[in-house]
Amino acid sequence: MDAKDFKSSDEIAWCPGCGNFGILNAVKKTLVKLGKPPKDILLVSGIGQAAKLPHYVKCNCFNGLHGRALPVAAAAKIANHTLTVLVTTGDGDCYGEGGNHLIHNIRRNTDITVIVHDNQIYGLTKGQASPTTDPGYVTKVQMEGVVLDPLHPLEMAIALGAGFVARGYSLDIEHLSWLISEGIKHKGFSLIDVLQPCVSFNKKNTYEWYTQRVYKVNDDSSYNPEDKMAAYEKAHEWGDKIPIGIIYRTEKETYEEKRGLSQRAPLVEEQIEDVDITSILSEFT
Amino acid sequence: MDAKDFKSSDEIAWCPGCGNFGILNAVKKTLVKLGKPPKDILLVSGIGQAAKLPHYVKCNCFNGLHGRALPVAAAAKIANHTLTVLVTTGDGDCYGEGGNHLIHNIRRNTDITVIVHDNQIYGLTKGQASPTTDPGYVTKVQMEGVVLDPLHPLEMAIALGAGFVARGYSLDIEHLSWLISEGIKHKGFSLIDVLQPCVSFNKKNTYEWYTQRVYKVNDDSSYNPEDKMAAYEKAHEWGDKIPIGIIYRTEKETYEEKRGLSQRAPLVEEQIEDVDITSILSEFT
Amino acid sequence: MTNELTIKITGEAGQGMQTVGAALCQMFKNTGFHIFANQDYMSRIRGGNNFFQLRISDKPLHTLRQKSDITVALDKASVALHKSSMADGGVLVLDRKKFTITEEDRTFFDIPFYDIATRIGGSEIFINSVACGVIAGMIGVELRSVEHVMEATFAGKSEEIIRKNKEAARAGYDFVRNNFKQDTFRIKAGAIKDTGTLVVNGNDAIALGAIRAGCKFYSAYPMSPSTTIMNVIAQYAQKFHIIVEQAEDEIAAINMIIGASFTGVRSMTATSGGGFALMAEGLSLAAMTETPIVVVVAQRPAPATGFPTRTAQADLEFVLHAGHGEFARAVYAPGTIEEAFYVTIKAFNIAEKYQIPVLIMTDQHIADSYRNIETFDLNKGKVQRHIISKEDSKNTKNYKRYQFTESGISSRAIPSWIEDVIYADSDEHTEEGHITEDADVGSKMVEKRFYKKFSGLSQEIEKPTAYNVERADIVLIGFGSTYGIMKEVSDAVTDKKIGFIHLSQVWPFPASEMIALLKDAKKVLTVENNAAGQLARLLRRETGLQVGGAVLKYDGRPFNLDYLIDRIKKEG
Amino acid sequence: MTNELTIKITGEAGQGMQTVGAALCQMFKNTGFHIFANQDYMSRIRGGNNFFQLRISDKPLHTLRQKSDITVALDKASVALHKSSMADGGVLVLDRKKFTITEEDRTFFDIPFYDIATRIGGSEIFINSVACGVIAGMIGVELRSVEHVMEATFAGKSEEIIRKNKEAARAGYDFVRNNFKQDTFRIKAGAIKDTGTLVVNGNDAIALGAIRAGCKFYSAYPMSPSTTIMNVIAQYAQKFHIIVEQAEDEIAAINMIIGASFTGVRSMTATSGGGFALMAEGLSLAAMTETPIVVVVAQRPAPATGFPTRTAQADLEFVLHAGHGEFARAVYAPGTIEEAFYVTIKAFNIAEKYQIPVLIMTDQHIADSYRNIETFDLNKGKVQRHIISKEDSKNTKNYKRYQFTESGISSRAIPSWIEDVIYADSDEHTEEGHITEDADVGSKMVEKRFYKKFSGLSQEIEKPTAYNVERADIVLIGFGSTYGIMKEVSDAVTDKKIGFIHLSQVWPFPASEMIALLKDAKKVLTVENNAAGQLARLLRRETGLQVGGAVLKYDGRPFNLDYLIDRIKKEG
Ligand SMILES: Cc1ncc(C[n+]2csc(CCOP(=O)(O)OP(=O)(O)O)c2C)c(N)n1
Ligand SMILES: Cc1ncc(C[n+]2csc(CCOP(=O)(O)OP(=O)(O)O)c2C)c(N)n1
Ligand code: SF4
Ligand code: SF4
Ligand SMILES: [Mg+2]
Ligand SMILES: [Mg+2]
Repeated sequence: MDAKDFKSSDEIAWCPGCGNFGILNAVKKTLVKLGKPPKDILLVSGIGQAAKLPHYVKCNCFNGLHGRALPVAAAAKIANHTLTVLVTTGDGDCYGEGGNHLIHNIRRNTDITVIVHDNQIYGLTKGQASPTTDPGYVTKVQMEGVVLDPLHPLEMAIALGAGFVARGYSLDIEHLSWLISEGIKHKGFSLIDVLQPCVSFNKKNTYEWYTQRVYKVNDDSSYNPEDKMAAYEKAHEWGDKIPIGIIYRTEKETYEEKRGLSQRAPLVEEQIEDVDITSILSEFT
Repeated sequence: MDAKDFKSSDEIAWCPGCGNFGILNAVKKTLVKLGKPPKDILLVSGIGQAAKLPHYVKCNCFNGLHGRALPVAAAAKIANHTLTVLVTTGDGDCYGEGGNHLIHNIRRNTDITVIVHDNQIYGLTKGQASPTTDPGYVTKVQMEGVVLDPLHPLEMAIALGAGFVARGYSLDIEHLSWLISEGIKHKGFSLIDVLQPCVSFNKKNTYEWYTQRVYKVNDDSSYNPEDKMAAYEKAHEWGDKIPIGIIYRTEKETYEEKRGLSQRAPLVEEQIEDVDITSILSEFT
Repeated sequence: MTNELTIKITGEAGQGMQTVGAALCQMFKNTGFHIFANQDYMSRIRGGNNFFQLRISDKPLHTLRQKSDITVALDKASVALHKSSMADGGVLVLDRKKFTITEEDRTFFDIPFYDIATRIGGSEIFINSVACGVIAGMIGVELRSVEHVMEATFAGKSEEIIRKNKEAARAGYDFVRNNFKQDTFRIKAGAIKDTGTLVVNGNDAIALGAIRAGCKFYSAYPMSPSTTIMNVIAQYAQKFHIIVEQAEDEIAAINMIIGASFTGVRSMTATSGGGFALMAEGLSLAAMTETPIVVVVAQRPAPATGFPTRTAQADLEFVLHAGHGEFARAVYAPGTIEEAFYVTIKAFNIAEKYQIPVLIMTDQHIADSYRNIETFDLNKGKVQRHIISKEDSKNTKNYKRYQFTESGISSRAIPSWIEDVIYADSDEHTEEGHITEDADVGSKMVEKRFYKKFSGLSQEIEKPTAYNVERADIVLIGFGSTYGIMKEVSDAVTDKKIGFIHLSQVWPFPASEMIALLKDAKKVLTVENNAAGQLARLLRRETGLQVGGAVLKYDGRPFNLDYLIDRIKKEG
Repeated sequence: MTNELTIKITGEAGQGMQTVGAALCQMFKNTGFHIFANQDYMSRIRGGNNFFQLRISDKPLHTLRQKSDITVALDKASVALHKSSMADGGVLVLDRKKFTITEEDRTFFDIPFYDIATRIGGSEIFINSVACGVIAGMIGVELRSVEHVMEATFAGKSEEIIRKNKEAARAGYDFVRNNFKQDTFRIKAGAIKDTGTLVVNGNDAIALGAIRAGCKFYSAYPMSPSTTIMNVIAQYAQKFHIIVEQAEDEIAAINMIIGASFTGVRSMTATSGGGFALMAEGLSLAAMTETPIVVVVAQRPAPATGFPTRTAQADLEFVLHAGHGEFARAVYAPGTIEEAFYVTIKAFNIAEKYQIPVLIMTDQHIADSYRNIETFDLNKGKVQRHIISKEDSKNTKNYKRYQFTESGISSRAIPSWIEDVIYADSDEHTEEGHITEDADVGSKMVEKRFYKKFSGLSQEIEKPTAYNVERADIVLIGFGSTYGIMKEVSDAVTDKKIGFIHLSQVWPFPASEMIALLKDAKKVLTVENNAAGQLARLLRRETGLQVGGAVLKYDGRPFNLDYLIDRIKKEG
C-alpha cells in the first residue's frame, strides 16, 4: 500500500491551519504502514469537524449520527472481525453526546481504535464549550466562563478498565502515527485523545499553548504504562506540562475472543438462505 | 421531625426480603435526623425497583424516566437551591441507560445526593445483566455468562472528580444512614453506591455473599479518604473483600456557588409578570 | 357458545401462574382442545395480583371471554378480586383453611391445596401441580394427560421432583373426582386430531421468524413487553450463530444493528414505546444511510412509563412518523401468531430489498398470548436476499453506494467483498456517499429515498384480510392484535351481519383495497386500543373515508368477546 | 415590481458576509427602506461558498427574489457560482485584479477592493467596509448613513478601528461615485418614516419572547439552526436572572427543563429534528407528569444529519405525533418575526395553563431571516400565570397533584410553597401521583390528559390568517415560514386572484375555520417545504378536504417570489 491507495477525491472542508490536518496525515501514514487494503478497513465517525475525516481517506466509511459512532463501530467489528475498525470523533461527539457509549464500549472491549480529535471546543457548531473546555473559557453560551469541571477522558478510561489509553498531539504527526499503530496493534478497545488546535474557535489552547506544554511520556524509560497508579497520575496531569504518549496499557481478552467470534468466519459469511428451525420448533409443542 | 412525618401510605411493591427495604429505612432515618420538613425535600428517581423508593417516603417526589433522574434532579436543584435533593436510582438506571448524565453531572457538581441501589442486576425487567453484574453470571439474555467487564462506579466517579464517593450496604442501615447524612452534608455531588441483594434475580451476590466480604474502610484510621491514589485503590477493590464507607472526599465549589445562585433567592421567587425588555430591544434597532 | 370454558389461575406475582398456565396449555392442546391464553401481570416481581387466563374449546379460538368458569385462587386476596368476574355457574377454587375464609359462598369449591402439597411433596411449591390436577379433574381430562404434562414441564429435573409433581397432580385430580360432583365443566374436544402442533405466543413467533429470516445480530435493551423476544433468540443463539448483545441503552441498540447491518448482516432490535422514542433518530439514520434494519415496537400504555406490563395500540401514528425527515418505511402489524412469524420474515426481506427500516408493531396482548397453531410452513417463510453476492462482488468496480436508479434502489455491496470501498453517510450525500451541499442532488436523493422506494413498496403491500364484509350491517376495522377479537365477534353475533377488515400492514397504507372493500359498507367502526382512533384518522387521511365511529379502549386491557359485542350493540 | 432591489454579498465562509449583511440591513432600514434578508451558508467554518441576500424596497417585504440586482463577490469562486442568478441588468461587483479575472463581461463592475482596503486600513479585513460603501454609493444612500452604521457596527472597538472602517466605507463610496455612472439602482425610499424600529430574525424574536415570557431556565444542546436562540438568551441571562445551561445531550436538555419546571420555573429548550428525535421520550414525560415545557423545533433538511444549515418543513407530522402514548399538546408555527415573538409568549402561557408540552416549529429560513418591524407591543405579549400563588399556597392542604376536574386541569402547586408534598409520576398514577395498576383510574387519566385538555386547547386556537380568499381563483395554504412568500405572491400576481391561508397554529388544528374558509374555494394548493405534502395530509385527515395539489420544494432552499409564481402558473 502507498499513499495514493488511500487518497480521497473529496474536497476538505476544514479551516486552513486546523489541527485536523495533522491527524488526517497521521491516520493516512499509519494506514499505509499497516499494509491492509482500503477495502478491509472501516472508518466510523459521528458528526462534527473531526467526524468528516473518513471522507478524506479512501477506506470504507460509515459517517453516522452525532455521538453515535461507537455503537456502529463496535457492532461492525462484531459482525465482521476481519475489518480493521477505526473511529474518528470529536470531544463533543465522543465525550459529550456519546458519553454513554464510550463508557460501555470500553467495557465491551471490541478490538477498535478510537481517535478523539480533542480541540476542547464544539467546532462545527461555532464555538460552544465541550466537555474538555478549560474552566473559565468564555463562549457565546458560557458567557460567564465555563463552570463545569473538565472531563478527564484518559483518567476515566483507565478507571473503566480500558486496555490502551493514549494522548497524541496533532502537530507531532510521527508520534501520533506511532500511537495509532500501537492502538491498532493493541488487541481490544484503544482510546487515543489527540490535542487538536481549533484555529477558529479555541483562542486559548492554540498550537503555541500546546507546543509549550507537551512532553513525551514514553521518552522517560522509568515510566511504566502498565502501572495503573502511575498512569492515573499521568492521566490527571494538565497545566504547565501535558504528557503525550501511551499513558496506560494492559492486555485483556477482547469481546470477540470471549464470544468465540475470532475463531470462526465473520457473521456475514453465514449461509442464511434456508435456516433450519424445525428442531427448535419441536420445543414449542 | 419524626418517623411518622415521612410515612407514606403507598403499598410497597418490592419482594419480601429485598435489599431495598434496608435502603428505604436508612433514607427515612437520615431524613428524620436531618430535621427538614418533607415539603423542603425532593426525591427524584428514574425507573426500576430502586426508583420506586420515593413513593414509600412522604417527601416531594419526581419519579421520571428510566435513566433520566439526574438531569431532573440537577435542574430542580438549580431552579430551587433551597430544596434538599436526593436521587434514588438503580445500577441499570444510573450506570446503564443514564450513564451519560452521571458522568456529566459529576462534572456539573450541583449539590445533590445520589443513592444507587446496586443489586448488580436488572430487577424490574426480570434479571438481565446490569453494568455491574459480575463477569460470567448467566442470565436469560447472557446465556454464556456476562462477558463485559463490570463498570467500577466508584473508581469512575473519582476519575471524573466527584467530591464525595461512598459505598454502603443495605443490611447495615446505621452505617448507610451515616453515609447518606454525610452525602447530604457534603457541598456538591455525592455518589453513594449501595450493595443491595436482589433475592429474586441475583443468585450470586446474596446477603451472605456481601456480608462475608464487606468491611468498613473508615474504621481504619490510617485510611485517608482525601488521598486520591489511595481512594483509587480502594475503589477498585472487589472480591474477597469489599470496602464500604466514604472512599473519597474532597471539597469543591458547587455549580450553585459558581453561578451565584446560592447567594440569591431561588429562581421560582423571581417576578415574571412584566419582564421589562425595552432596554434590550433597543439593541436590535 | 357451548363447548368452551374459561379458566383463570390467579395469585401473587411469583406464585408461578405462568408455569401452571403453560402446563395447562400443553395439556389441553394435547388432549384435543383449541386454546387461547393470556397473561395479566403487574409491574412487580412478587406480591400484588397476577392472573393467567386460558380459554379452551373444540373450535379454534382467537380471543378472550370476560368471565371465567373456573377460577383458581392461589392466594386469599385473589378471592375478593376475582369473584365479580365469574361466569354464571362458575366455580371459585380456593383453599379455605389456608386463607382462613369462613363465610360460605355457593360458588366456592374448597380444596386443601396447602395440605395436599405439603403432605405429598413436603413443600407448598407443589401447589401448582395440585392445581393442574384439579383442573384436569374438573374438566375430565384423563389422568395420564396430566402426568404427561408434568413430565414435560419438569423434564431435566431430578426423578424425585418429577415424581412428586406427578403425585401432587394426581392427588388434586383424585380430590376432585371424590369431592366435586358437578358435570358442568366436562366438555369434550370436538376435533381432537386438528389442533395443530405448536403452542406459541406472539413474541415467540417473532423470535422464531427472525431466526428463520437469517437474523445474525440482535441488540436490544430490555423493555416490557418486548423482552422475551430477546430471551428466545438468546436461547438459540449459540445453535444458530447469532450474536445477541444487550446494549447500554436503546440508542446504542439501534445504532449497533445499523453498524452490523452495514457489514451485510441481518439485524434486528425490539423495544416498547419509550425505548422506541429513543430510537427515532437512529431510524432516520438507517433511512438516510439506506441500511436495512428491522425494529419491533411492542406497544404498552403510555405516555412515559405508563402501565409497563399492559397493552395498548396507541403508538400507531408515532411509529408511522417517527424520525426527522421524510423517508420510506414499511410498518407491519400482525394480527395472529402465524402472521407474526411470516411477517417477520417478510420484514427482513423487504428491509433488505429496499434498504430501509422496517417496523413490526405488536402489543403486550399479542406478545404474551398463546394459541395452538399448525406448525409454520417453511416454504412460505423464505429468505430473499438483495445484496451483491460474494461471487458478483469480485467484478464490482467504481462502486457508488447511492447510485440513482429508476427504482430508487442502489445495488448494495458488502464491505471487503468488493474490491472498492463503500461510503455511507448521514449527511445529504452524492451518489458516491460524500457530503454534498448541492440542491439538485439533495432533491434527487429525497425522491430516491421517499417517492421511489415508496412506490416500490406500494406494489407489495400485505393485503388486508376481509371477512364477512359483503352486505354486512357493520364492518369492523382493526390492525395488529385485534384480529382475533374481530374474527370471533363476527362469528358470534348472529342477529346482525358483522364483517371485519384487518390490516397486518399499515404502511404503505392499502388505500385502494380499503376503498374497494368499504365502498358499499353500511356502517364502519374501527376497533382500537387507543383513545384517538388513530386508525380511523389514518384511513381518513389516506382514503377520505370517514368511519361511523371508533370503539376505543384505553385502560391497558385487551378487548374481550363479551365486552366488544356489548360495545357494538351500543353503537347500534 | 419597481422600487426594489436585491443585493447579494457572497464569498467563502469566514469572510464576514454576515457582518456586512447586518450592517447593510441597519443602514437601509435607517434610511427608510423596508428590508428582508436571509443567509445561505454551508456546514463548515471556512471556505466553500456562503451568501447573504438582502432585498430592499419602499414597501414592506416578506420574502426573497430569485435573482439579484447587485452581487458583490468577495472571492473568485463566487463569480462563476453566482453569475447565473443575476437579474436582467444586474451588476456583479468584483475585484478583477485580485481574482486574476481577465475576461470581460458586461455585467462586471470592477472594484479594487483589496487595494483600497490595504491602502486605507493596512489589511484586507477592511474589504467588508469598502463593500458597504460601494453598495451605499450604487444605491444612492447618503454617505453619513454609511458612516453611521460603521460606528454602530464597530461600537466598543478602538477609535482607530472605527475611523479606518469609516474611511474604508467612504473610499468604496467615492469609488462608485467616480466610476459607476449608471443610475439604475438609485431607488428612493417611499415612506421613510414608517419602517419600524427593529431589525430582528426569527431566532432573535423567539429569544426575546422567551425572556419576556419569564423563562428563567433554558437548557439545550447546540444544533443548527436553533443555536442562536441560546446565544441571545445567554447574552441577556445575567441581566434577567436566567440560567442558561448547555446540556450534555438533548435528552438531558429536555429532562432538565422538566426538572426546573417542576419547581415552578418557566423553562424552555430548542433544537432541530435530530435533537428533537432524542427528546421524544422526554416530551411524553412532560405530558405524563403534567409539567409545562416549551420546545422549539427549528427544522432543517433530514433524514439524519441531512443539510445541517439549510431549510425544510418536513417534521410537521413527526412533531405532531412525537412521543409514545396519547396526550394533548399545542404546536405553533409562526409565519412572521412578529408572530414568533407573540407566539412564544403564548406558548409559555398555554404550557403553564394546561400543564403540557408546547412546541414551536420554525425552520432555518425564518430562524435566520431578518426583517424590519415595529417594536413589539408589550401589552399584547403578557404573562398569564397558572399556578397556586405563594399567597394561596399557605392554605393548600391535602394536595392532589392530579386531581380529576371538569377541565382536565388540576391546580398546580409549587414545591416548598405549600405545606404538603407533591408527587409527580411517569407511571400511570392516582390523583395523588402514586403508581397505580387500576384500569378505571388509567382510563380516566387518559381522558384527563388527552380528551379534556384537548378540548380546552381547542377553544383557544390561534386563528389562521386568511388573505384575499374570497372568490380567489387559487387559495394557497401554508404553515410556518411560508407566510411571507404567500403574502407576496398574493399581492404580486394580478392576472388571477390568489388568496392564501396561513396557519400559525397547526395543533389543535383549526378544522372548522378551515372548512369555513375553504367552502367556496375553486382551487386549493398547499405550499410546503417538504416532499410529502404533510399539511395537505393533515388537512384531509382533520377536515376531509382534499387539496387540488401541493407545491412542494425539498432541496433545502426556501421558496422565492419568482419561483413560486412560476410553479403556481404551471399548476394552472
Ligand atoms: C443530535 C445532534 N445534536 C446536535 C448536533 C449538532 N452538532 C453537530 S457537530 C456538534 C459538536 C461538534 O463538536 P465536536 O464533536 O467537538 O467536533 P468538532 O467540530 O469540534 O470537531 C454538534 C453539537 C447534531 N448534529 N446532532
Ligand atoms: C427507556 C426505557 N427502557 C427500558 C425500560 C425498562 N426498564 C425498566 S426498569 C429497567 C432496569 C431496571 O434495572 P435497575 O435500574 O438496575 O433497577 P432495579 O429494578 O434492579 O432496581 C428497565 C430496563 C424503561 N422503562 N424505559
Ligand atoms: S472550526 Fe476549528 S476544528 Fe473546525 S475546521 Fe475550523 S479550525 Fe478546525
Ligand atoms: S426483583 Fe430484586 S430488586 Fe426487585 S424487589 Fe425483588 S428482590 Fe428487590
Ligand atoms: Mg471539538
Ligand atoms: Mg438493579
